[in-house]
Amino acid sequence: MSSSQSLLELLSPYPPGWGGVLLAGALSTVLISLGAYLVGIAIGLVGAIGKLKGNRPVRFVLDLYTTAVRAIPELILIIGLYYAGTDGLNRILSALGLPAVEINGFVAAVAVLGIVQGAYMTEVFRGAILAIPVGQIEAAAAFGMRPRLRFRRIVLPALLPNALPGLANLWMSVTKDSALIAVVGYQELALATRIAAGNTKHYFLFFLASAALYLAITLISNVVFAALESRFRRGQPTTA
Amino acid sequence: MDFSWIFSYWPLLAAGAVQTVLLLVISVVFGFILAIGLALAQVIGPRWLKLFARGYCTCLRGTPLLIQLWLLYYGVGSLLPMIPGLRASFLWPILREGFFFAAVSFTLNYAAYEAEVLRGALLAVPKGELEAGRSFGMSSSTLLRRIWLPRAVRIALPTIAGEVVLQLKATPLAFTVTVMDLYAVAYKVRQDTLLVYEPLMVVTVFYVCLTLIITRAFKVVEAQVPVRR
Amino acid sequence: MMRSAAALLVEDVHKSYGQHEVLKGVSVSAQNGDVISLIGSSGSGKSTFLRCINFLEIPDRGRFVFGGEEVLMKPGREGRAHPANWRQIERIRTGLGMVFQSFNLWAHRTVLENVIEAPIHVLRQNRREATERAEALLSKVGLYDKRHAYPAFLSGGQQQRAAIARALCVDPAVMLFDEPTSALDPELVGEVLKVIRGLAEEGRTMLLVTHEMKFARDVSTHVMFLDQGRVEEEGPPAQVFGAPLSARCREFTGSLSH
Amino acid sequence: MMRSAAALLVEDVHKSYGQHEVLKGVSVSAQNGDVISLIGSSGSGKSTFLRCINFLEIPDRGRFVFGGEEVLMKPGREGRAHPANWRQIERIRTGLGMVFQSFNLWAHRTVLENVIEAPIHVLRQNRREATERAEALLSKVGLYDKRHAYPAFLSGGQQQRAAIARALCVDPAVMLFDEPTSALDPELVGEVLKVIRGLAEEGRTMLLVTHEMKFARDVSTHVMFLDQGRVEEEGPPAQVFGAPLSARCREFTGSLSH
Amino acid sequence: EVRFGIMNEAYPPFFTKDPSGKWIGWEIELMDAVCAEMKETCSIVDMSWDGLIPGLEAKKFDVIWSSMSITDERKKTIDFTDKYYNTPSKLIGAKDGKLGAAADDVADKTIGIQVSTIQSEYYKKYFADKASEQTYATLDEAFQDLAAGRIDYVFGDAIPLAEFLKSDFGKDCCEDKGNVKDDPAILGTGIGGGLRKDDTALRDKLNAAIAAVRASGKYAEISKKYFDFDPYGE
Ligand SMILES: Nc1ncnc2c1ncn2[C@@H]1O[C@H](COP(=O)(O)OP(=O)(O)OP(=O)(O)O)[C@@H](O)[C@H]1O
Ligand SMILES: Nc1ncnc2c1ncn2[C@@H]1O[C@H](COP(=O)(O)OP(=O)(O)OP(=O)(O)O)[C@@H](O)[C@H]1O
Ligand SMILES: N[C@@H](Cc1c[nH]c[nH+]1)C(=O)O
Ligand SMILES: [Mg+2]
Ligand SMILES: [Mg+2]
Repeated sequence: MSSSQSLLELLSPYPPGWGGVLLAGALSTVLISLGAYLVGIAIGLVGAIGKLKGNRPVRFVLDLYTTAVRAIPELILIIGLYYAGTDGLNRILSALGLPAVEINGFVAAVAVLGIVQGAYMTEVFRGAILAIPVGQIEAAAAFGMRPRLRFRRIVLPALLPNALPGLANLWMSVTKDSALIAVVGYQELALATRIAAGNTKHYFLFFLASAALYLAITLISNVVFAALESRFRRGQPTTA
Repeated sequence: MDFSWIFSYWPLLAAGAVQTVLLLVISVVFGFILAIGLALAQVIGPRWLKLFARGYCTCLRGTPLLIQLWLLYYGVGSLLPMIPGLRASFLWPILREGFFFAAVSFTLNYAAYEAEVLRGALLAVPKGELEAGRSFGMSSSTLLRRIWLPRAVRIALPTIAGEVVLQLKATPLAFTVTVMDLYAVAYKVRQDTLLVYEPLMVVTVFYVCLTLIITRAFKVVEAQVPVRR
Repeated sequence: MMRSAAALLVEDVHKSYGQHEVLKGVSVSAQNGDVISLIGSSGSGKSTFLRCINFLEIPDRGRFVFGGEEVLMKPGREGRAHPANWRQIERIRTGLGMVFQSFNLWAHRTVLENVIEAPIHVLRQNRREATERAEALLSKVGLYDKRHAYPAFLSGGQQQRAAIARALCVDPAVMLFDEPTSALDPELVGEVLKVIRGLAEEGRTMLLVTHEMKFARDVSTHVMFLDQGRVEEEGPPAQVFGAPLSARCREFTGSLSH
Repeated sequence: MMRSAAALLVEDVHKSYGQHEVLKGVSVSAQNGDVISLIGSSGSGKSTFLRCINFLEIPDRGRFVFGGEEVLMKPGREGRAHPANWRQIERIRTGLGMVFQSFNLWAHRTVLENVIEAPIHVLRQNRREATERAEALLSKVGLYDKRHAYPAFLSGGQQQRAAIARALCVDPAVMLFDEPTSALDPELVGEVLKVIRGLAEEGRTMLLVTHEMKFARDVSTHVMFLDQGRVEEEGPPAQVFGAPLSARCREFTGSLSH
Repeated sequence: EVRFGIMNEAYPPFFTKDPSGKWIGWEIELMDAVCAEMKETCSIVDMSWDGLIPGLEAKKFDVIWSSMSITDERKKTIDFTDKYYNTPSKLIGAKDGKLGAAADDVADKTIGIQVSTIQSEYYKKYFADKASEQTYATLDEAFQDLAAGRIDYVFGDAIPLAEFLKSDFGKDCCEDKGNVKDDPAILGTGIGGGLRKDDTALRDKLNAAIAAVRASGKYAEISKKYFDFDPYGE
């Protein structure tokens, strides 16, 4: 790249500026994160209930899941699922006489990060449910609410204010963890940053630019989480 | 499966494991202390402190740890040699080390995440229990030390356990500032020996054991106060 | 369902927490329109007994019949029984109203929302009708003004009244009241007394834990004195308060006039 | 500190929540050994008044003197006053014991730990001595067996007794009781009555919110009837219960005999 | 169709993505020429450096085309084509006018080296008792520490190092200290395409194509755009 290029030109969204690459990377980051987050919430709710209410084998399996998945670095899980996992899947498929599938980076990313998020969410939800005064759940039971209804009408709204800070944390971390997906060649914001920086050798410019983009994602998420929190904290006296 | 490499690499592996554990312990301990301050600042601090703490948490949770680490190490760190005399001073051997920067930035980052968890937990403590403390004339600091904080930490325990494990898994990033932690050693072994899975398996076993220890420890603490369910 | 059957028949309930046996075989039988008061010293197992009746605590042993329908139990571990079918229990619970000793209002819902929650979501009633009935009940207990307040902002007595309105709004055949007037002033106690009398006249059955002997005497058709997990004395109020057979009961009711 | 000064002098307390004025100028003055009962209908502001006295609620206006020491106030926003010095309040609070209407036991501590918490960490007493006194108090309220239980595993009355023991253990000069017997059976009410009388004889001052008129009559030296945030009637129990001047008070205490 | 596995980080001037997302660089143009020669359609799969060998074995692609040096160690696991370029290894360091890349020149200095490269092996044999080593995950990180003064030298493949010295960032701080003495046993015999061991058909085809591209003058034509010397070596 010619040295006469000003810093602003380097960040321009149109080639030869690298802004477009960063923006596209940011979009992939958001999409991967959103997918993984939703998968994680679903797993987490089921997992938390299972841990609290399930029988012995269910609890054992869930304990195994949360400890193992939380213990193994995401990077190793991603590598494992992407290489060994697709290999195994295709072997099963071919044994069944089915055509091989190509698991692309996006699906692998969402699946792996979602499974990881699910383990953390299980713990966050479990803690949040335990923090609900028992009496409130008993009152629901006393009115003949079925477990499902009880969960939807009483437990869920009551656990959310307890869980939201943890949930927000997980969202923040999944937007960053999505960077790991670069190992299977999926280009999101972190990798886009490295490519731009490595190409131009303007390391700081691009680190800062990408920090700004991540921050923008966060600030927007914060607005959403703050709105959720003020909604779900209604009924609680404000100053503790 | 080929694990013969372990014999020639075990000193490196052991050194790497020590680095990993050190980074974890340093960042969790100091980060937690910092987090208490940040959480309190957000809940009961004066306006300016509240804003500062909010801003701090937003920025540190809002950008990837990797980029914070780089900005600190390659950014701030590269300005340091310009300070006259620093290169000759006794501080230079520390400031030159990636470990120092990794420990600092992990601590700052962990504090931001933990502060957020603690903030929520502080708000979740039933108001009446705090009033009971005040009614006995507890000063704010006694109330905090004896009732509010312990109660909040209890509420937050499962989440804190999760954050600690997350922090464990963040330690491999230190490799990008030349710290040879366990993951870096495994990476090196993979490149040297071209074994794809075996080094990762060894590392995984280590991380799983460490995680088990962490979660067990938290379970023991949690069980101190029985929960009626 | 046989019309002549007892509205509620509970036999030989046992319940332990760990080593501590809280209920050592308590039975009760109630006809429609009965108001049965449970009195007894603190920690004698009154709340536990009420909570066993709607299976918030799982009794270790016991037979439970609601309006002729027996709760199916199956043997569990360590010789303890368990309900065989939670669906059945959930169905039966819809016919039981409960006022908790600690109110247990849902903190995330306003007073009105607390009251209409079960009618709408359990009994699937129309929201408008439920709201109308709820508002009428809230007026009756003097809480109409506070219907949009959240529980955390209410006085103790207001919370208790909200809990009573919530239990009444499901129109239950059997009501379980755990010290429903503990936080109420004498005027309101009088109001609640009227409400309970009215319900009894409609043929509803009530089980009532209370520490106010005067209240128990005025309202009940039958009084049970619980002591250390056993029914020490029972009978019509005149007997239990006037001429108790058991020495312990005499002591307890005697302490009325300190 | 003048020995002759009133143990407690509170004048013209005002308190609003938003638009709703809960206290409209309530005053009380108590000498050492006085037992003052606050009665009144639910929502009339009794708890709020007690909570203003130890500044758990910040009153909008009012003058507070404890044993001759006046609480310094400074004008705040919107014409409201604020305590000028929180240190002073913390110091004064150490001489006030409070039993809450909703108990507010610390869920993360056992009964015994709840009771010794303030003596050790506020009054800096020796742990062993505090424990001994706490255990004696717990025996007195019949909770010695449960001293190692966590609050969530106690019956309502047991929780209330734990809260009473906790308040007594700091040996306060002035005690604020918010319905301390609401969850207790008549026998225990009698016990608490005895305890309160004993404390009064020691020269301690007590403010007591209660709905049990009989209890108020038996225990108090002075009774205040609160209605809608105002003192409607006050005087010796014989007057308030026997020959009240205000019509509203007559109505309220009249409802005793429904 | 032949799928080429390329590292997903910038490695100019050999391969990198331009801002529009297109792959560019010497190695890419060579790949196109080779493909044209083989009359094959070619596609690129990008992957992290440490994912290349697993990716090859998991059949995510068919050949590693990512400036990978042909070494004995790697040959135990995968196969290589004939070399298609060769590059000496060199040291760069802070500007101080003292040139030289022998063991004595680096005495008591710290050398930054990318983890598990051929240079890392070379260091062990020639520099280890005089100098100390600092390990980096990528060359870019080593460059930044060199500029910051935390290390004294970077040791790596000559061409990417020269590329760094040409950049705004490297121009001001650092200079070329010279090539190290060759040791083919360690530094390898050039750079080639990495293949699965059983894939001899593809290897033969690629070898023929590389030879043809070189013979036809296409190789020289491509190289002229990037270098003022012949990257093939002797
Ligand atoms: N935090 C609050 N915010 C708004 N309103 C409140 C709050 N606390 C109490 N109130 C209102 O103030 C009024 C007085 O409450 P208070 O708790 O003092 O009543 P009380 O006399 O103690 O009644 P009870 O006998 O039922 O306990 C009630 O109408 C109540 O709803
Ligand atoms: N979840 C529990 N675990 C262990 N012990 C319990 C539990 N719940 C209640 N108990 C014990 O069982 C006994 C009976 O409790 P219960 O709540 O039934 O008493 P009660 O008769 O309602 O008393 P009160 O009048 O004080 O409300 C008490 O000693 C109590 O400590
Ligand atoms: N050619 C060197 C260095 C390299 C790193 N990345 C690409 N090339 C090797 O294969 O070890
Ligand atoms: Mg009870
Ligand atoms: Mg009150």
